[in-house]
Amino acid sequence: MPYGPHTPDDRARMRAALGIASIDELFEDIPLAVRAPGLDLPGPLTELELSFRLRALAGRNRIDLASFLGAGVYRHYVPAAVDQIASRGEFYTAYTPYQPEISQGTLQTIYEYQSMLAELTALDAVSASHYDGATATAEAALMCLRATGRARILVSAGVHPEYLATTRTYLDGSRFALETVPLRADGTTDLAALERLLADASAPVAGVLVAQPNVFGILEPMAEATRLAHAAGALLVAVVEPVSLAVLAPPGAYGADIAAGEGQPLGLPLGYGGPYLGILAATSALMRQLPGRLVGRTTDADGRRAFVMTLRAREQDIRRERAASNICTNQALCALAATVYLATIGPHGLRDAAALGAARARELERALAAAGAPRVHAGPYLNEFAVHVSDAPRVHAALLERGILAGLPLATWFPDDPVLRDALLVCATEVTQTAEIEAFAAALRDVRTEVVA
Amino acid sequence: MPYGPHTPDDRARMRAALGIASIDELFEDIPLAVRAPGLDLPGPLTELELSFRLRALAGRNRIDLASFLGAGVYRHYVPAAVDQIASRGEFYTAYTPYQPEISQGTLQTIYEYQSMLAELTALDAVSASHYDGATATAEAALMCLRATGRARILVSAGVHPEYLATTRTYLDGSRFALETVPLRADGTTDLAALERLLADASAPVAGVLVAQPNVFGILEPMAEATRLAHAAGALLVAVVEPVSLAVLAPPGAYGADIAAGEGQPLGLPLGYGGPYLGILAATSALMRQLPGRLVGRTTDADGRRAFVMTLRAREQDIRRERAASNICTNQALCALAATVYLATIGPHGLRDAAALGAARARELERALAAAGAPRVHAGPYLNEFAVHVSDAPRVHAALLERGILAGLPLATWFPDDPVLRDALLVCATEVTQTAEIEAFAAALRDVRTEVVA
Amino acid sequence: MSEHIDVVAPGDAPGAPFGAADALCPAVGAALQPTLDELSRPGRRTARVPHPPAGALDGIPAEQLRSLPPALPEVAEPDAVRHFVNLSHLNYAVDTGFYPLGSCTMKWNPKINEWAARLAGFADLHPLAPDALAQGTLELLWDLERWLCEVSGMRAVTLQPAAGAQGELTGILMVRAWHRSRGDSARSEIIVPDSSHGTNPATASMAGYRTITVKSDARGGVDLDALRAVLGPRTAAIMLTNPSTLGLFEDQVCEIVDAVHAAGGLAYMDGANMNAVLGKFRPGDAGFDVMHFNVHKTFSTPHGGGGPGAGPVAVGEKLLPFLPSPRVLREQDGSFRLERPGERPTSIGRVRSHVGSTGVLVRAYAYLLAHGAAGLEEVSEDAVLAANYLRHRLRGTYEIPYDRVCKHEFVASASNLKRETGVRTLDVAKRLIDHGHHPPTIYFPLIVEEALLIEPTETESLETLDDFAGALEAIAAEAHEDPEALHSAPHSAPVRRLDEATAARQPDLHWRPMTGAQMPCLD
Amino acid sequence: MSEHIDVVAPGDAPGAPFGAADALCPAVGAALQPTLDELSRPGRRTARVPHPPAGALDGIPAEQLRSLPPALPEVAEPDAVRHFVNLSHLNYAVDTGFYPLGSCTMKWNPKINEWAARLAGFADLHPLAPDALAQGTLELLWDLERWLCEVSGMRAVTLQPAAGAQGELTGILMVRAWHRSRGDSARSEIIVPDSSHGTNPATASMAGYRTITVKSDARGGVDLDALRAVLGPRTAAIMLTNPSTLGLFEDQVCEIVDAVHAAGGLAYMDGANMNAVLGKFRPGDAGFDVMHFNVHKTFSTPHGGGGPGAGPVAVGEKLLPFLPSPRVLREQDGSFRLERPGERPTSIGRVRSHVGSTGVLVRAYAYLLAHGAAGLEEVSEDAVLAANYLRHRLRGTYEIPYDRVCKHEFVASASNLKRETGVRTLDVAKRLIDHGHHPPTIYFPLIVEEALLIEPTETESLETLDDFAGALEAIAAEAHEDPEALHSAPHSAPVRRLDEATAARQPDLHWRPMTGAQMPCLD
Ligand SMILES: Cc1ncc(COP(=O)(O)O)c(C=O)c1O
Ligand SMILES: Cc1ncc(COP(=O)(O)O)c(C=O)c1O
Repeated sequence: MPYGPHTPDDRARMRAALGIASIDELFEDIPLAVRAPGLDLPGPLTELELSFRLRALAGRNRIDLASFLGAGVYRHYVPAAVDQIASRGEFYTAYTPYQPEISQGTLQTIYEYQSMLAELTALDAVSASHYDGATATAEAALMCLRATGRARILVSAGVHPEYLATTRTYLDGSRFALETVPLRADGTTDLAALERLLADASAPVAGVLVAQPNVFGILEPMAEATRLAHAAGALLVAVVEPVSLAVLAPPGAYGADIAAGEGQPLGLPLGYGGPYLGILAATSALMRQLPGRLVGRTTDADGRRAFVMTLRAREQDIRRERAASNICTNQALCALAATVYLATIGPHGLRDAAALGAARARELERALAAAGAPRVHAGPYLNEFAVHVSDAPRVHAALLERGILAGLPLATWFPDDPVLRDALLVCATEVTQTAEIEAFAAALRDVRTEVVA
Repeated sequence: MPYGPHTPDDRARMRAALGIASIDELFEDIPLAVRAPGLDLPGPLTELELSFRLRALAGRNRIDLASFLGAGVYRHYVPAAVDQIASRGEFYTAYTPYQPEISQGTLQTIYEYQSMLAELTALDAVSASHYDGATATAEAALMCLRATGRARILVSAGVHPEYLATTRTYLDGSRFALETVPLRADGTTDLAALERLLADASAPVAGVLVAQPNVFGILEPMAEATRLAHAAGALLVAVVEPVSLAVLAPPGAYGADIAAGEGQPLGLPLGYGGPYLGILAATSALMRQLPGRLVGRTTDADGRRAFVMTLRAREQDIRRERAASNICTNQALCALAATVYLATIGPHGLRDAAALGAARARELERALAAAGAPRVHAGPYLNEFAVHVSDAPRVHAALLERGILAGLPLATWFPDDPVLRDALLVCATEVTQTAEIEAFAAALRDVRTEVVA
Repeated sequence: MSEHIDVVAPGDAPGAPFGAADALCPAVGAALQPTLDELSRPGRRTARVPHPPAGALDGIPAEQLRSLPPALPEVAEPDAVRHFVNLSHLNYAVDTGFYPLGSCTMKWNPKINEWAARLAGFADLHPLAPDALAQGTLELLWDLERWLCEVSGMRAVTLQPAAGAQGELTGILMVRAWHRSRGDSARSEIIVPDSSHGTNPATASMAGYRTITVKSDARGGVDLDALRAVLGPRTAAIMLTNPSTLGLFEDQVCEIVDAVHAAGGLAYMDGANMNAVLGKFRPGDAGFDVMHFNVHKTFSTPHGGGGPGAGPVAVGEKLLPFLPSPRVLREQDGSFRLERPGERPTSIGRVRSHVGSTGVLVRAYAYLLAHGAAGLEEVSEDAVLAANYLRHRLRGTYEIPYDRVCKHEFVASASNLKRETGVRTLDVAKRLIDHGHHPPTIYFPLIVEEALLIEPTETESLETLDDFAGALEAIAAEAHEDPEALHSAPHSAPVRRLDEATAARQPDLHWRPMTGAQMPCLD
Repeated sequence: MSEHIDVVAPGDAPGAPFGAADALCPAVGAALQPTLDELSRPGRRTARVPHPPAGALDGIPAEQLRSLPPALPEVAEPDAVRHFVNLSHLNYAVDTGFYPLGSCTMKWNPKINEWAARLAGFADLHPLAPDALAQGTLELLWDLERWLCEVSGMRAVTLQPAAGAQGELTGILMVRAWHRSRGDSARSEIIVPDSSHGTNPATASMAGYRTITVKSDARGGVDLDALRAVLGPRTAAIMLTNPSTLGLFEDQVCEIVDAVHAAGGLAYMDGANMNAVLGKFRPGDAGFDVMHFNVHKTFSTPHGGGGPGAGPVAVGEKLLPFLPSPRVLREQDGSFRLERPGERPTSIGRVRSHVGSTGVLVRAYAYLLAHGAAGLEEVSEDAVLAANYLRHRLRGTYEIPYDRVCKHEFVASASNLKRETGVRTLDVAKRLIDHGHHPPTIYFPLIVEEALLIEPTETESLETLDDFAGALEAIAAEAHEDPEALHSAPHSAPVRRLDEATAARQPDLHWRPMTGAQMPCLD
């Protein structure tokens, strides 16, 4: 066995203590009819061989292109301290801090995570982590349903399609209805449509989900959307991107009841989809509706300050079918990484990162417009936007060959939308370099000539 | 300032406490005539910019070739635990364990390093580390001189040329003589010549330095060389490669008095020259002649086992001009890495690594011979050997372009040697793959045809 | 900026070792730490990112912007890193000692897997990168799916679920989709034995089902009669944790599956405890329709202080069409691609973003390949051997409610101690801390009084197992001699027992009364 | 294989928390550990490397082979890694707290530098790789040489020396080569002030010189008259540590250099303390002929529990021809190459293998570039400000033998305490441990009684400085009230004071009486 310490002698001593002759005696409870005959698997490999195999696979991925791809997952500069701390065995090989006396490291960092996310969102109660932005959004929708006792959720069409799909899946098992609110041509949520949908008194709305920035990078009229939701007795869920909260008004400031979002930009690698970090925050009024773990400050028997998991009666191991959610394992290590990221980049660094990304995005907008790819939407944006390029998927593929990952062809998600299927969603962050922007624009010029020709 | 915590306010408070108006007052002891006007340097860079610059430089190096280059520095499989432990801040940001009560981590690992190197070399006293193989060899020569009171050192021509050069430099400042002992055509040290050189009674020899394996990969008759040295009252220094000691007879077994060597193969990266690890071990008789740090086991006031630096009266901070060496900062972190390497690969793993390298080397020998590059020397070898290729430097350059780093053209070191200037020194280790060997042989065939043509 | 510094309580000396209770704070060892907020001083920072040029935020309406940066702590790198390094010393972890936390499988996390997951080719790949750029990862995921099929004896696997609990939800939503596809809308109940994991009933609720709990029989298995009594046309499925949270293999597994099938329901196996039966038992062979794996348990990916994990779900023929999207597909030419949105309309849709927690799955892939078939079987054999060895050793000292061959874990109980000495399981657990061990899971499963759920795993040496058993024996002896010392344990931890009641009554979840943004914007 | 297990002393229970003295061992915090040897059991291993095929060692005469593998410990990965993680908890380090170890500059080690040094392009490059493959590193080294020239005001730099002490040897061998090149063979003495670092005289000896010690004057500077008295035709050079180990800048530096030059000697500056005067003073401007840097002090590369470091040497015009080989050269086309062996016959040769400790130099490069000129000057200003601030605060409590403006460090003395209370510097140092701080360097420099050499560095917050001063003040008060508590300190460390005398009298340097190879060869 590759990692265990047992020698044949150790095993013999344990068998002798148990008075058994063969290990098989410990598996006699498995009915013979279904006793497995052994498995057909590759391996075992020594570590040397394994390292070759893994390196070869990793090498088959291509990460060397100039990338303008974001769409909910963003490259950022991450201080080296983040991985150095997150790779400390004391953190990453611990589990849920059931024994607070020997888990104050995990507990205090979660408390600090909650505190910093509370600062970012301007909301009081922050869960210790959910799986990712999509599931945090789905849990936010469930919270709205639980908290209001209503059965209808409205989701802006500007919410990330994967979050929308996940929320749909989560609600599918139930008697709940989900409807989408369309966008206007400028890329913002159609508030008039929202108002109409909210007005249907026969099916009162539990919650309205609006993303800021939305999936097209457009900044939404959140304060107005919140006002409309609240006027109809519904809760407002802001689906947020955390780095943007260094410069954008926080959900608490415009009255949102819940904020959900993807925490990956806070120091986590792209990692082809995860592990990521689901951010979920709410006003204190909703604290007891929050699914997942919460850590609180308290004292020990000697009066020393200490931290402990709290309000656990919402959790499945205690409440079983009456729990607020089935979540058990969460994304604590990702929350730790986010905590270290925020602590080491600091408030001014985070602001610089967000604003520099925005500055680069404005460079990108000008360069692409000059190369014949104007913005699709007129609404305000931070660091991501859609541009119009005819035959976008083919152009995108041609740019790949020139070393440019030209964002996301929106045809991926909206193949039938006459505008979006000819659009690329592009983003910039503080790691985007001016030379890359120029190379993108130049390559786009070339390719458009070719594709047209 | 990039890393310091002082705010303008902090500085003002300190200045106020000191009663000074300007920081300049603290530099008035520097005579005005030599007060620097400021420096002309690039920077400062933010970390983001710095990371781009460093990544670009690292990317300009080429590490993607199939490599057969060793010549004293070897690629090995290193368990991931090695860097994970060596990058723990508690180890790498500590310094010399002057306060043993709060340095038992460093002290015990050094003790374990000494113990494991003692096992490998079969010698009793192991220094806590020297700079590298070359300086450890030079210090070994100095030890011989100090211990015997004699003034002449013999070095086999099979000792690594850079170690020889370093030893020469170290001895240069003194009244000591250094002579080399030639090799025979089979690549082993000419024992007859050694005997003749030892016989000169007018200049008695303090120490004889022989490398095992020697720089051409050839295994030397160490027992015989030791007998000859001892017969003449000289000490025998074995210059060793530590991984080979898993399969080769250890210095202590053939009676060597001192072992010196390069510890890089024990889990350290190639790193373009360092930091490396100088191994220096000696019989207990020579313990007090050992330069550098030693850690010993003792007890504390409560009788608990503990570790402490010992025999410090050899060191410069205490003995100044009467110290055994001027060494102060050593390579403790590299020794730690070696300790973790040995602990995680274990005795059988180390043996497997050494023997698998030897097996691959035998494959390589056959493949190159079949491609027209036969061995230069007939002596036995472990995992490195020289092959004859006419016009070796040009062939080497041509192979580079085919993605093969064909070892070291021996013309680098021996431009005037009629045999060696047409030779390549090639090695294999356990990480060498059969496919690489085949590619090398195939490319060599091609290139030889071309170069000849 | 004065508000910011004002929130530091006077007398709190940030930067100094924290804690009025400790006059002196050791230089090495575990010392409590101030919070980052207490360490913060206006203006401290390390220059990470260049300042943006003017006009960076042009075009954004003022009311959308934040006028003040968020009041995050301002700490220079030295103080920030020290803070976390010192906090880490307050943690117990697999990397520091024995962690027999039952139901959680705190086995060794191989170090090469951490290296692998950080390879730039894996870590820096965007999840929406075109398939052509992602062939390495896609091949890895494809292989991993095949291997999990083999291990489970099932037809297909989705790697998307982010954890075991999410795997359960995924599975139960597929069950619902299957019934629905057959026009059967009457099935509103999920049957859950009382020895199942808490996530099982919680999942049933989340998926809109009613939970029907079936009690265990005297041997700790499902009471077959009780099961039969609740089966019927409302039965959507059974969720069977097997081995159960009692550490017992359900030896009536075939009868149970047959009975549920006969009633028109499906059979879900919670396979989080597959680490006990790798190569010994394959749920597919017993007729299960769907199951999940807990990658962070069975295949040893680290638990990260609470996560992340991954919860792949394996299905048989019936549920194949309903698997979440996107699946990993292999093309004729041997290349791989992700299913496109909408490509398979029968799918239940997605249960999270992207293809899954790839970084966790890379580790699982490495673990499986390092072991091979024989190695995996040995994992289970050694885990079961160690658990039975400990059960055997503790038999005379603690009650063993189900004292028969267990799998990877077993339940002991301190009921006897409680009766005889007043010492409870909680006291035993806290005292174990003084002996240098992490306590087992306690008061779980809920169906055993004063439960200690002990899972030694296969990666702990015999010396460690003996030492742990010795500690439990010593504590039992101490319970008779000096129960007070146990009630007040631990004595050697950085903190003593915590006031959990106040924590819950007056929740204090962040370091400042919420005030929005407090810090003027310097730039 | 029984020998192997026999060497474990009976009663020692490896795997169990070590130490008969501790009945109980805390679960978190600093606990003493068994040695690897005690953890070893025959047959434990983790499969790292494939078994070699038969015949691997063919052709090697039997007498050259080892019949038994070396008796290294056999430990599985979990136990090995835990061992080192737990040992690390016994260490104090910059990453855990304040480390004012005078003369050692324990400043912050920026984390990005660790990342940089590990970039595969740097870390996986073979030192004998052809220049064409090494252009990135060569450019880095070239730039670093230029920057160190600018910082020192000298003409050229060699990056080869592995540490400060080796830099000294390099410099003094160049001095010898210079005199020799002029046919001047009478110069056999090196002058070393008594406030110089111990490596200076040790270097002189190593290079075959006689050391002439010159005492300091009352202000802590070189006694100029005493210096003049020893200068003469035997003077090869002076080695001046500046700022000195007293933390004082030698304000007569120009006079000293002139006097030595006038006597035909050369002037060497030990620049290990350049961190105090970056951008303020350049040795070249004052006429020094040669100097070394301590990269691990001035440019903050980590000290690694004793090393590694790097000790680049800068020279003026005179010593240029003698620089060690290989130098980094730039070609006409802008590419870089290493000097070839023998290319520059005037060179003193090499002082170690390869071009230098590149991994350390990468970190120094990153540090310099992160700071720039203004940042470096600020480093020195803040270091000097912090040292003077502490000196000022401690003035009333401890003796300050040279109570004038200091540079990066200063000497305090507990002579007053010793006189008044019997408490010595050693006691003060050990008691600081109980206060959570690493003690300063003690009993060094040798010329001050009961010395405490305190170097706060520029990366410690004002709160930390105040806390440290407060601790020293509290200890002084305690010395008067309860001197016994100080004699027996530390009280909170993992071990108490050690028996160093026995350690030296009966050296026990490894865990087994030497027996050669003990373990039969299994394969
Ligand atoms: C038997 C069982 N089922 C389900 C789960 C839930 O898995 P997760 O924590 O990954 O959500 C667990 C977790 O420990 C478990 O032990
Ligand atoms: C002033 C001075 N000179 C020389 C040295 C020796 O440098 P190294 O330890 O790098 O050999 C030191 C080391 O601390 C020093 O402080």
